[in-house]
Amino acid sequence: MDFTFTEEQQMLRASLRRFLADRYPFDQRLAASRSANGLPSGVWAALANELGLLSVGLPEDHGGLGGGAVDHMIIMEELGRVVALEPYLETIVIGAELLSRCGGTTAQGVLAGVVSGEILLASAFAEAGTELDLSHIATRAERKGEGWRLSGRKTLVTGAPWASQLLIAARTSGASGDASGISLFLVDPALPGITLDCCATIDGRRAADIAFDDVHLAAEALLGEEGKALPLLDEVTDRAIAALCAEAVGAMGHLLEATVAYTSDRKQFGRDLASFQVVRHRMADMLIEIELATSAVYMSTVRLDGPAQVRKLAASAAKAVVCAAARFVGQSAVQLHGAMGMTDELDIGHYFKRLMVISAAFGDADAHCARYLSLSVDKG
Amino acid sequence: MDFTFTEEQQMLRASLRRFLADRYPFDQRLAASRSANGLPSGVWAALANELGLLSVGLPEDHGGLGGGAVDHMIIMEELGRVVALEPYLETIVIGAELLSRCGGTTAQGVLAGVVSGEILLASAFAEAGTELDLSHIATRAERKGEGWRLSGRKTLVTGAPWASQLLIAARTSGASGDASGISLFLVDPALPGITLDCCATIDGRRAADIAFDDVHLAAEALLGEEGKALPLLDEVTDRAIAALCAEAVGAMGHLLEATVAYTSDRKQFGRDLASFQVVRHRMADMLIEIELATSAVYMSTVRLDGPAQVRKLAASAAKAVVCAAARFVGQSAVQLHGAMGMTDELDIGHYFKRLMVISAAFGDADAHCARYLSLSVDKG
Amino acid sequence: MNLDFSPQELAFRNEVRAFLAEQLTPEFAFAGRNCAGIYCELPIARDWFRVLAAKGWSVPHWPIEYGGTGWTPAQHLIFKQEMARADAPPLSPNSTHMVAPVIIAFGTDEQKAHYLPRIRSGEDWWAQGYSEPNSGSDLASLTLKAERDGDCYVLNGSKIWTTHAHFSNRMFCLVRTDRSGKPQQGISFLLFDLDLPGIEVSPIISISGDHELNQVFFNNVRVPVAGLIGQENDGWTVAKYLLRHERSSMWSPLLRARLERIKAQSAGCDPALQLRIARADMRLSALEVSELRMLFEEMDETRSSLMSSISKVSGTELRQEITELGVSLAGRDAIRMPDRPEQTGRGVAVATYLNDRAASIYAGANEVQRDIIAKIMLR
Amino acid sequence: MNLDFSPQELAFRNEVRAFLAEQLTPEFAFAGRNCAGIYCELPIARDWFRVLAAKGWSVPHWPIEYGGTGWTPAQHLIFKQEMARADAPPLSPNSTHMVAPVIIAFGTDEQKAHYLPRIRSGEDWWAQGYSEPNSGSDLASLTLKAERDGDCYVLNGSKIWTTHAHFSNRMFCLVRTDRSGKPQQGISFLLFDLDLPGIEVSPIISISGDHELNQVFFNNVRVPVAGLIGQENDGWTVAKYLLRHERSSMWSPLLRARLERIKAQSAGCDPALQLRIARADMRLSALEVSELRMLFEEMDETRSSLMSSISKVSGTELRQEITELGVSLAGRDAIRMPDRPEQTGRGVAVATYLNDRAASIYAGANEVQRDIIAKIMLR
Repeated sequence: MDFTFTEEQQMLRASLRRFLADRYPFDQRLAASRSANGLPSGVWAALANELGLLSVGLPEDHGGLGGGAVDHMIIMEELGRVVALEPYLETIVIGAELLSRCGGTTAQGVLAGVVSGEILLASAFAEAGTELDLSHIATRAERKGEGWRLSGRKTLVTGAPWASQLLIAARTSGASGDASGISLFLVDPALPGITLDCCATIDGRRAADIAFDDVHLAAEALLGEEGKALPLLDEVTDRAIAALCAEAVGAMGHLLEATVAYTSDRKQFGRDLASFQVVRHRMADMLIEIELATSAVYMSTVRLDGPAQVRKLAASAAKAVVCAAARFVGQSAVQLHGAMGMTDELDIGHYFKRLMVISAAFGDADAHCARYLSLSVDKG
Repeated sequence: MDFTFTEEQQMLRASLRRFLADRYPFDQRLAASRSANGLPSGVWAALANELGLLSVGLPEDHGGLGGGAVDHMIIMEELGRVVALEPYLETIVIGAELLSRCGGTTAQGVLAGVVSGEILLASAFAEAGTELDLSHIATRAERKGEGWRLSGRKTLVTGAPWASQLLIAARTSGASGDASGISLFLVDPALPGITLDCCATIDGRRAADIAFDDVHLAAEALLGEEGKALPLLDEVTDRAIAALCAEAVGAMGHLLEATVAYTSDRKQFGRDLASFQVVRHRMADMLIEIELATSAVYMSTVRLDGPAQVRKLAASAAKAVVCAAARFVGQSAVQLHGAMGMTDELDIGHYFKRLMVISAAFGDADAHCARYLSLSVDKG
Repeated sequence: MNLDFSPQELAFRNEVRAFLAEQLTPEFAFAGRNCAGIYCELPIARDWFRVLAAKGWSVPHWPIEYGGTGWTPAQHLIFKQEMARADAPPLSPNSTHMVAPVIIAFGTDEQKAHYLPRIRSGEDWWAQGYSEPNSGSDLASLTLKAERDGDCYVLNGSKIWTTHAHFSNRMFCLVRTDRSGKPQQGISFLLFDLDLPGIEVSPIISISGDHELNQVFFNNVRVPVAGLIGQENDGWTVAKYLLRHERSSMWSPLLRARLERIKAQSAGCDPALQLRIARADMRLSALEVSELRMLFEEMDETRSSLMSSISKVSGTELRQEITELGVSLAGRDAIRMPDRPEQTGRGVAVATYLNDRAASIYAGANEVQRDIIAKIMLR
Repeated sequence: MNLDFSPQELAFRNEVRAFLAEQLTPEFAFAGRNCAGIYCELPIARDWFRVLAAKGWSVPHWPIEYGGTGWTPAQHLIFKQEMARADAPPLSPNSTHMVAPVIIAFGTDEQKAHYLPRIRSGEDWWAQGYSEPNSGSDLASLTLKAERDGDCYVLNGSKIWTTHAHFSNRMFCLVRTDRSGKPQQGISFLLFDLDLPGIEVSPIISISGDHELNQVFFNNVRVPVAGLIGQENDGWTVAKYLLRHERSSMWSPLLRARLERIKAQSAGCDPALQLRIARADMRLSALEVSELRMLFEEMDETRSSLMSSISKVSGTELRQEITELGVSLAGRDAIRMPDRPEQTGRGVAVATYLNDRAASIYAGANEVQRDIIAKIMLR
């Protein structure tokens, strides 16, 4: 039983926070999110090279520092505090973790490019309605000579417009619902037969609907063992959930700080807004929700390396608790900022929308409540 | 479209409120609820004879004044304001309505005794878990010569210890779940083979678990047509729900008034409790809930004479809205009274417990939410 | 007590339905259905308003002498319900329900003759100048300065959160003409044209990306004294009258239309979401009756204030709950950036949800409404 | 960061489990499981306490020199979890966790030698004299008068909401020895026996029908000065120390035991209720980690105050939510009048729900806790 962070983890948090405070002012973030590319220039490279951040959480035998889930949690929370646009989740928590677990020459080569900051990744496992049951995905890959032919659609693949490589889950054998038969492929988005329909998302980031029409993949595109990807994808889904929940905690922390500052400054009926008891109690409730959410994130993070059942229960509990907190904290922050909170100019609304996106990702609160319930029944 | 009460209805409310203010002080009510019999002496007779109240809502061709559901609503709301013990619901809204709808000589005779205040009734349709689906009751009656033999159990039949006649639903043909085959019987609780296991309920009223072991009933015990009672029982269930919801509105009205008075008087940190904004807002929310509950009661009351689908939707909506309001108003009243609200001495807790009983009767909020959902789907 | 319409009322409902079937084109209904803001934008809103005006139904609640219809409360109710149900474009109340009743009650004959016909026809489109950067729910603290100079007031300062000012040609405005007394004193109610020199309308983009709101800057703007409503320094009386008049607003018809649309799409969705939808539905049916009671019950001034605040709180919070259901139902698709849904239909659920966060803030924040409810209850 | 127990800790857990398997009789477990109040009643509570005392585990958190065990935080946690899981009778903290730490910190050697062994053995049972009829959450306003007369204080007034005073032989009490200064000044902390002449313990029946609480009346009660803890008029310092000490309380072990019992009974119940149970379960798992963090994270005084209030609010509100689930699960059967459930097992769900309404009222009402949280956050 240990709730302390190592010295390295404390330094990681401190240096990242300092870096972002210096280099990630909100107005530049906003401008970048509206630029054609959608990312602030130079930040990712600096995270990779100045801070060496991208290797921190990865396994040592893959060029990482072996930090693991707790390091991802710290990094995501700090990125959440500045509502960062960068695809750390997509590239590192999901992409690099998948690659390092699958192993193989192809994966090793891509990982080197990821750690150095040259390669951004995006992944698409789920399809509409299959977030928490990937055995039902409809995208298929069939053997064709030495390689594969991939067909299907993935919607709203976040980070895809930035990515030079995609990690795509497809069924290679069996029928919808079978636990085996799901495989993972590394796919160059420039291949013939791939169409990316890019869009902005409400959090100012980028996503794409991707169509694969009989795309020819080389044999090396297969990552890991054929047909055996499902447990890995399930696990990485829970890693993504824990990381997103950590990001949400960072974002909520900022919203509460901003709300405390605003209500302490703003006058209404001749008094500070923060002197009204209902305003005070609402902020107290925001803090309570954030504390519980923080605990839920700790729990889900620590359980990531445990048995699948325990890991899933913890991830679902974290997602449900964090979604409820995000809803209350986000809505309260807007409400307590009054009309100002409704403007695009303030950062409040942008954090609010990022929390909406996090809440909808990898299964919403209702979906995780249902998953938790069915897992509890299995267990009981 | 008309939201006014007739002059008669306004007079009914005024005279009943005056009567109860005079004759139903809380301490006497409390003492009566703890007496052996559990009812204040003389009140029921006075309601029958001084106020002529018991005939007000009943059909004219059965000795009533033809007031109907709106009169029941007014009476129940006023009884709710004083958290009355009297079985108006059991005897009049359910019992007399059933008798007058079934008709027949037996029913007529009992009705006369009811209106004059001499006969109290109790009814048992539902059994555990069948509150909203009476086709699944397990109590059975079989023809035996001219009469019937009744066997089964009914639990927590409210008002049964007071009743000189019971109205009992039993299956006379068909299988569990069949819509037809349910019949209604008038049963003298003193008959051989009937065991009443009496208990107090948390609201200070009386109930009984009743066992029927091969009870011989005369042919005349059958009320209405054999095997056709289900639609009538369904309808009377909704009538009971609307009436109970009206009672809850009366009880909540008293709780809010008492809370406003208490917080205006009680000092904390040198100020009136009612000067604290969170206390004020909580009372404002209590009022909002009561207003919505009142509207829901109006709706369900007016819809009682409409088509079954519309009637059921309105009754379920009322029950769910009123249960939610009762929970919030009851819990808030206790909370705002602080430790005083937790004492048996104050009336607050007794209203709180009556609201719990109302919430659990004829299906709780979750059950009505489920019924509403399934009825909406049928409709859509 | 009776919740049914009379045969006459049902006949009127048929008349309204027939009118809508004929005049509410698919384009109007599309805009109405996909209106993610509070009201539809111009030109579609004005086009629809002119259709109503042609029928004589643009200002049904006005006194008959100025062009009202003389409808019973039930007819007004039916009209609102049918409009919402048919997805008619929601229209701003600024002209017809806010400034017009004030002009009718306080205006001179000249003011009435000048302004009312232009409102009724849809020629004029008014903006409301109430809130200021440092004066939101606490309206009495407003500071926009209006100094008398000959036959003009000279205005300096700014108004904020001015909905659709960029579509409007006129403004009614609370200004400070005297700062010596209590905050409520020294306020005047002024009408003027928005194209006067020195007025600048600056857009405020909301978190949904929409441009509904504006800040309006006044730099030595000369407003003719003829625009004064009532007495100088007596604007608070006028504003309070307007507030009372606003109370006839009903939340439930629009919410019913929205919720029915959600219900129609909810078959087979997550059971927890279905339960949330059912709960909102049941609560809405109670709110509908509450709003009918406000329309039909006799009430004194106190009760009417109380019910108005209760309706604001419960109506807006239910509105927010229902738009949140829309987002849940859209699932991950709700994360797409909405793209002018009134014109494209894209992202209406999320844009509506975002815009509706303001429902508990505007028109007297819900915290202020609860203060009012408690104050009335405790006195 | 690690949520697992070490091998040594697991070995300790086995030791606790073995002890409970042997010593926690079905009678004890029955009483613990069916305890609808905050703590079990005497004699069963004392009997169980003596079993713990015989094992040397009645006051594990005390300094070793006075009979504590010197356990690590993890061991304390394990002990609490296993006790709750095995349905051990919940015990009042008055003696062991409230007055004892105060005596250890502020008492004279004589006071320590006299009182501590009797607490540790279960011979003495203490009542807490804090609240007064006109002084609840606002403790500093207390007025119970204690006038010095020779080697005694003469007490007049009353204390209220005194849990289990009818089972107790001693009382620790905040009294007013001076009324000239600020409310927090002039309060003294006094120990005395409850059988002194002039003390009357009068029952208060709660809404569940239980007798847990009392009002204690003082009529010229002569309390020896030897019972004074710390300095005269300095009782507020002592009371604040006690409050800090109280913070080690954990809500989650008992809630986990209750919720697991509910889950075990919930198969096949209403889907909406199942979802409510799952939500409470998920929230409880977060609270469990929060309470672990309070136990294991280093915190300064401010953070510790903050976490204490957060834990009080979230712990009690979740407690109320869980007992409400018990009522829902019991369905209509919950309307039966409970009948001394600790002895009969009848009506425990409803009695627990009713008693737990007080959880958000006692030990600093949750409104006061939220005031504290906001105050710390805003400074």
